[in-house]
Amino acid sequence: MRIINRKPSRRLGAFLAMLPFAGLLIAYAVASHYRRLDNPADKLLPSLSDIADAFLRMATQADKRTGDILLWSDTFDSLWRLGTGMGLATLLAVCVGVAIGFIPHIRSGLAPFVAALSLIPPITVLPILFIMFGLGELSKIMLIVVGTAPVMIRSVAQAVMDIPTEMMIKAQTLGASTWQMLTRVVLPQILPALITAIRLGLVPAWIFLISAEAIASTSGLGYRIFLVRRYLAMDVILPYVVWITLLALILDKLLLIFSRRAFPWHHLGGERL
Amino acid sequence: MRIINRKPSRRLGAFLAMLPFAGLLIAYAVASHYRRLDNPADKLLPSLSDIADAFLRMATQADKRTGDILLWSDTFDSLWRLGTGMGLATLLAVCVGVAIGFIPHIRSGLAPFVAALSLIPPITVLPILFIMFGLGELSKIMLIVVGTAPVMIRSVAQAVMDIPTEMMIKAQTLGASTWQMLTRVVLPQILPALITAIRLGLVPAWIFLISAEAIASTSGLGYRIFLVRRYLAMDVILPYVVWITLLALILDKLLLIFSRRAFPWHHLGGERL
Amino acid sequence: MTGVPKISVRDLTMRYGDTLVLERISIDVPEGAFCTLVGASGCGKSTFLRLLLSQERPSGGVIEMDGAPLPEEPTPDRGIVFQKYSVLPHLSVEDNLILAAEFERAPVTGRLFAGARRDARQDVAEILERIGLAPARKRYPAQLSGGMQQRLAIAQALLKRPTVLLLDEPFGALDPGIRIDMHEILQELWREMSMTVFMVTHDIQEAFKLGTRLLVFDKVRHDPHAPEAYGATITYDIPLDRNQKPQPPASLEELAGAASKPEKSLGGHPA
Amino acid sequence: MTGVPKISVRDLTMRYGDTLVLERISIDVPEGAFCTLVGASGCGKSTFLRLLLSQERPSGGVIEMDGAPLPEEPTPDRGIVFQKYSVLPHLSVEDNLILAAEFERAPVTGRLFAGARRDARQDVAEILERIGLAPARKRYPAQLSGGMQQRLAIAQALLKRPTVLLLDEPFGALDPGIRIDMHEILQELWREMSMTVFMVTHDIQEAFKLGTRLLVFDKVRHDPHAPEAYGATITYDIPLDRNQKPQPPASLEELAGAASKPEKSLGGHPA
Amino acid sequence: ASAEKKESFKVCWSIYVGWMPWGYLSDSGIMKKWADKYGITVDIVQINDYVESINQYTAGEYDGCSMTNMDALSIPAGGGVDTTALIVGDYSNGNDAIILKDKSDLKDIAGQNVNLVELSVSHYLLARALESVGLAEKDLTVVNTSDADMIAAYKTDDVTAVVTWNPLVSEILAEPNANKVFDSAGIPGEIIDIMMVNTETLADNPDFGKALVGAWYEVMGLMAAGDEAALTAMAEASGTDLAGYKAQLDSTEMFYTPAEAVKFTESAELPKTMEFVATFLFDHGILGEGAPSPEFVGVAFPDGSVYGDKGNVKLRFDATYMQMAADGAL
Ligand SMILES: Nc1ncnc2c1ncn2[C@@H]1O[C@H](COP(=O)(O)OP(=O)(O)OP(=O)(O)O)[C@@H](O)[C@H]1O
Ligand SMILES: Nc1ncnc2c1ncn2[C@@H]1O[C@H](COP(=O)(O)OP(=O)(O)OP(=O)(O)O)[C@@H](O)[C@H]1O
Ligand SMILES: [Mg+2]
Ligand SMILES: [Mg+2]
Repeated sequence: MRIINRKPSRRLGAFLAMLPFAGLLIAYAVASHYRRLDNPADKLLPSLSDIADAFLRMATQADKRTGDILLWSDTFDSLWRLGTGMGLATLLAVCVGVAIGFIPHIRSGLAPFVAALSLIPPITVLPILFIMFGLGELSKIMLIVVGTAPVMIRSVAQAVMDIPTEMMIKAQTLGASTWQMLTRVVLPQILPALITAIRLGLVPAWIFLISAEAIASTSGLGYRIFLVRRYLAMDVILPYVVWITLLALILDKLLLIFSRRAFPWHHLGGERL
Repeated sequence: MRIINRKPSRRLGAFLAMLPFAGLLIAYAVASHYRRLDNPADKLLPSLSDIADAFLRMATQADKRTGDILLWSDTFDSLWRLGTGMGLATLLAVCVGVAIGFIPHIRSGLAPFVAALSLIPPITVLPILFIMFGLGELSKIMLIVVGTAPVMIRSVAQAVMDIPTEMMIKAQTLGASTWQMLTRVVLPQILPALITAIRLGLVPAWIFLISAEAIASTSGLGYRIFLVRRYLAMDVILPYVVWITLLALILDKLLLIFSRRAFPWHHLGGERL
Repeated sequence: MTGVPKISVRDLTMRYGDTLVLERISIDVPEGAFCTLVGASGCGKSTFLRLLLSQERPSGGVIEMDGAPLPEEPTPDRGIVFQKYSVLPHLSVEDNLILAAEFERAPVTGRLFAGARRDARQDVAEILERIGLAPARKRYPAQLSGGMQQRLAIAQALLKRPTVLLLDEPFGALDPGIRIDMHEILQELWREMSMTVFMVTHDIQEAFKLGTRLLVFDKVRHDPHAPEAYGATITYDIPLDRNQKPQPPASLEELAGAASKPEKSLGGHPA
Repeated sequence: MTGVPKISVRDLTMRYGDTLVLERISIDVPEGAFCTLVGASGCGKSTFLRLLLSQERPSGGVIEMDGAPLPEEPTPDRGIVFQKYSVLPHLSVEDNLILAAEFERAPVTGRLFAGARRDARQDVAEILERIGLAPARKRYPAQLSGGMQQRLAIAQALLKRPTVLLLDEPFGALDPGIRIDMHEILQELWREMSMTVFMVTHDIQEAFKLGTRLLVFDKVRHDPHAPEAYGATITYDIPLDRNQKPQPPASLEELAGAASKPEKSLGGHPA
Repeated sequence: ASAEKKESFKVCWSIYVGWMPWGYLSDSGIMKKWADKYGITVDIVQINDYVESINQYTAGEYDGCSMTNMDALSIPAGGGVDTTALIVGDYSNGNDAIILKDKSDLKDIAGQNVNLVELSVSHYLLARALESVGLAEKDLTVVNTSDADMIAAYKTDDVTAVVTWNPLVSEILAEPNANKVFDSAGIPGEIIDIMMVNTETLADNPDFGKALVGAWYEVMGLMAAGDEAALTAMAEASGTDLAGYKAQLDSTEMFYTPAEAVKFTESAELPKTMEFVATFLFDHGILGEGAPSPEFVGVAFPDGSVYGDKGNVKLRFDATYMQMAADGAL
């Protein structure tokens, strides 16, 4: 039987999924081992046990200065910023995106502008953002918003435009007002696309969060990485990176599960990655 | 007639499209005017004519030190890096993405790994990239690859999985070998999705390019922006940002036009943003 | 029934870009008529329905309803069943059916709650039984077979009791038993509400059984080098007298032939 | 024709998760038979075809072809026409038809060039005429009407001259004239190549006209509280003698009824 | 900004050996104590990105900012913001260094790629060092490299020469193949770390200046006395430990007493230093395209003398407030 027609069993699938992770870990351990043969104090690729120690320290011991357990306070601060930023971006995406997708005049007016905005690399206008929004929490949140909202707006607008015309027509023949079409036909149907847009938007959002925290902050996961980077403390950086990735993964899966629960009709079709 | 059933004429559409751009320009001119009332030498929001001067200078006068016309040499270097990086990322996306989408065993093995990879903010692992790829052109290109490839791989894999099973079955009943299915059914059908993935990938690619050029470089658009940021030369930064946005816009449109030409069958459906 | 026809079409022309789809169609349809539309695939029957629904504006000519120009956009007095995408995928079978009531009774929220919702559901229980979807009332459209989806779409379109009903091959995906049931329901409602019906079908037998008038769409002129140059029009307009039906099969086959040949005459030879 | 049946199905059961779709189907089909499959929508006819094609593996029971277990995956000796998605959207009409030849003659590139390509196109010119798509040979499927697409799909499936041909409502979207032409082409090829055909249709008339054997799918047991608990099986297996056709319409209607009632008997009352 | 009397002020600082007291000042409540004394409030804000902190100050978001003499001249003063050096905190005495990989003579730098933060004090240090051995910048290639990535960069084979500052210098020197070939001890007093404040704000609100200076020298007193708690807090805030921080302090010439600072500010060396700096900036086009000469921006000194354009004085060295501290008049 062709390989494309064969499906691995559950167990084999789980085993295969683990392989690349295990491979990466082993490759790291070997590389680290050989670097430390040369220079036992090598900071670039510390041993796995050093990393575990550092992580444990960050995760359990209170910082002398602030009395906080750094990992948790950093995580909390970063997630708060990420959540607020993505919340705002989502709100914008729904309002502006639906308007663009639903109303041809607004589409003509705003679509090119949003397209242009989405192509501006936000880090180039950082100084302007900082001046406009100050250096407090607001500017970090705004960097996330500015970085993710235009693309999310476009996805939502596209989702609205992808609703078959037939359905809009049908709603009109059922006596719906424009407002009712919005609330009963358009919004419910784009919600799954919105969740997808949020999931896709979270990838750059993390990057912007970390960039913002590296520039002006006194807490957060990105700040910590930035702070210890000048000493090349990879034993702190690496577990932080893994931790960030894990958080991102969990957020992503939670959104997916939410979407499955809330919009079962959307997930009746083909397989999703 | 409802606003949603009315379409603006071509002329009105073009006018509406210009409005937000004009608004932005006017808002800038006014803000700049008032700031310069306070401090005529204000660097943050230079006058439009100062910006035009600076741009003209960058675009026409040879630099005293290097003898190059900076705008063009920067543009050339950046586009070269961007092109190479995206080329590599595209190659990876096609090879790995198609393998993941097409072959269930590879999907089981690699999909979770790629999903995890796509969530790592690449700027946090810069030191490791440096060690692996040095500090020259390669590491800049690799930052782009690492930043864009995982998401592109996922899009391509999803595109492969979105091909209706019926078509795979049909190809098999027409006597196609697995290889022929790959070259005649799968690859041609995902090419439009690949172009879309490239277009979407270019947005973060620009960001990574600029970040990479900020790290260790002697030329490039991002280099120039970060260099002159040291003395808040917004009269150079702003036209560079507009120029980058314009380049990004042109690249995007070229890809779209290419896709329309090369894959007319893909563009027969509904309206696209 | 006044002297004014329900639908009056004069010199209707429709083109998409360079493609002329319909040309010079003129027809008067009195209230209560049941027009069945047949014609080769791709000749513009669906386009004609879209025009009657105001989903698109004609390139030329006028359509009048009750003597007044057609409203510029779809209205509840003209119901529609499309070939596909006719039901809302995010609503269960039951919720698809109470939607019209929700639009009417809750102008702001567009949604009924608690008791009002229960009442609305009660109201559609009978319809659900009638179209055989009662056991599937909680399912989403994607969980239904094509046939079941289409039955739901028909029920949904009839809910607002439109005065003009437009049907685009509504029974194409139904199996014969259900199809005959649906014919009955449809005819019952048509008589009850004196609806004016336009139905596109590929089944000539069905066209004869249900219609009071048969409209055959066809191109009258052809240019082999530019198949897009000419559009279709109504080539036959046959009143079907209820009492004389069914028509002799010979002429039936001939009509079917007329309706389907044009595309082949562009260069093919008879099979 | 040896004593071994072309297709032999024994105790076939298929379930998706908790839903039992087909149960205990056993049937022997000799070479050259033309089986028409009818049954209520959603009862599992398409599933049965997918099993015959090895697109899915049965949950229980065996299917044999020529006395040997069915290959584990689709093979060129079994052709298929689906309800939709049957043609490749990125190839023009012509290229869709030469694809099989390209697969055969160019194992590595899967693509013919220059002269070889011209020859292959020449080879399909006649088929293009026959299905009335000659003027549309350069168009992409999305530029064709549903009917034209389906004609293309049928032509494509017949190209490899399969010994078993599976058709899932292939004529559902065709207008009557073309449908009759396609019937002729199909029957011609069927006789010529002694293909064994399984065709799902909703048109009982068509089932009687084309088939040598009519298979009616239906559920024999029902649990009103758990409609998923029982699956369909073949309730009637009627040999259709060529010379006695057509069958008297009375029994025809009855069969149609049998095929379509189950879903309503879950709680509905007759309309 | 047309200044006026106001009661709340914001100053910003970024992480650097000589500026860590600002963080401690705010965390320990010393700043609040002094601000209360003058009936004002002073917010001390840490900004991780040094250039961003200066940009923010220049844009008018902050009333004061810690920066070097060179950046003060190029960014705020060059950008038309009249700026006063309120507290001259220290000068780099080895904190900035040129490091070669596997080579030990400064002359070997010719022809190499040199990684440094372009247009920063590192660049200036390099220019001054090259002068001392008769080389010029065109004899080598400068590669702009972000300070955050300097250590990782040094570990790659591509990088053979770097110019940077502490704590990066000590990190890099820990590598066996790293040789320091020149450091700021070779140009003492030229790289000065200063708390710069807006001249108009200061003029309208002398209490602001007094509070800052008072608080600063209280902490200086603690540091001079070797207060372990204070030093440890600063060390940790900069991401290292006490020993590491002390090592960095060793190559920094801190002015622990106001008298030292006043003396330095009033010395005759300072105008010469500023001339070097202005020339360097002018040569690199940093003073703006409109600048006809290095003297385009005027710099005023405590004795009233001015370097450069007297009609365009934008940077002022003023020892008044430090003198008050020295006199115990706060
Ligand atoms: N939006 C459009 N833009 C361009 N051409 C169109 C559009 N809609 C329809 N057409 C063309 O108009 C012609 C008529 O299409 P229409 O769907 O009305 O045919 P039909 O008679 O309903 O066919 P079928 O029986 O297959 O449903 C076709 O050639 C089609 O390609
Ligand atoms: N992949 C699947 N997963 C779960 N259930 C499925 C799947 N495919 C089909 N079914 C279910 O199996 C049953 C039979 O479906 P099938 O498509 O075979 O019916 P059918 O007889 O072809 O109907 P129709 O006449 O409408 O085409 C349906 O109830 C359907 O919901
Ligand atoms: Mg149609
Ligand atoms: Mg089916």
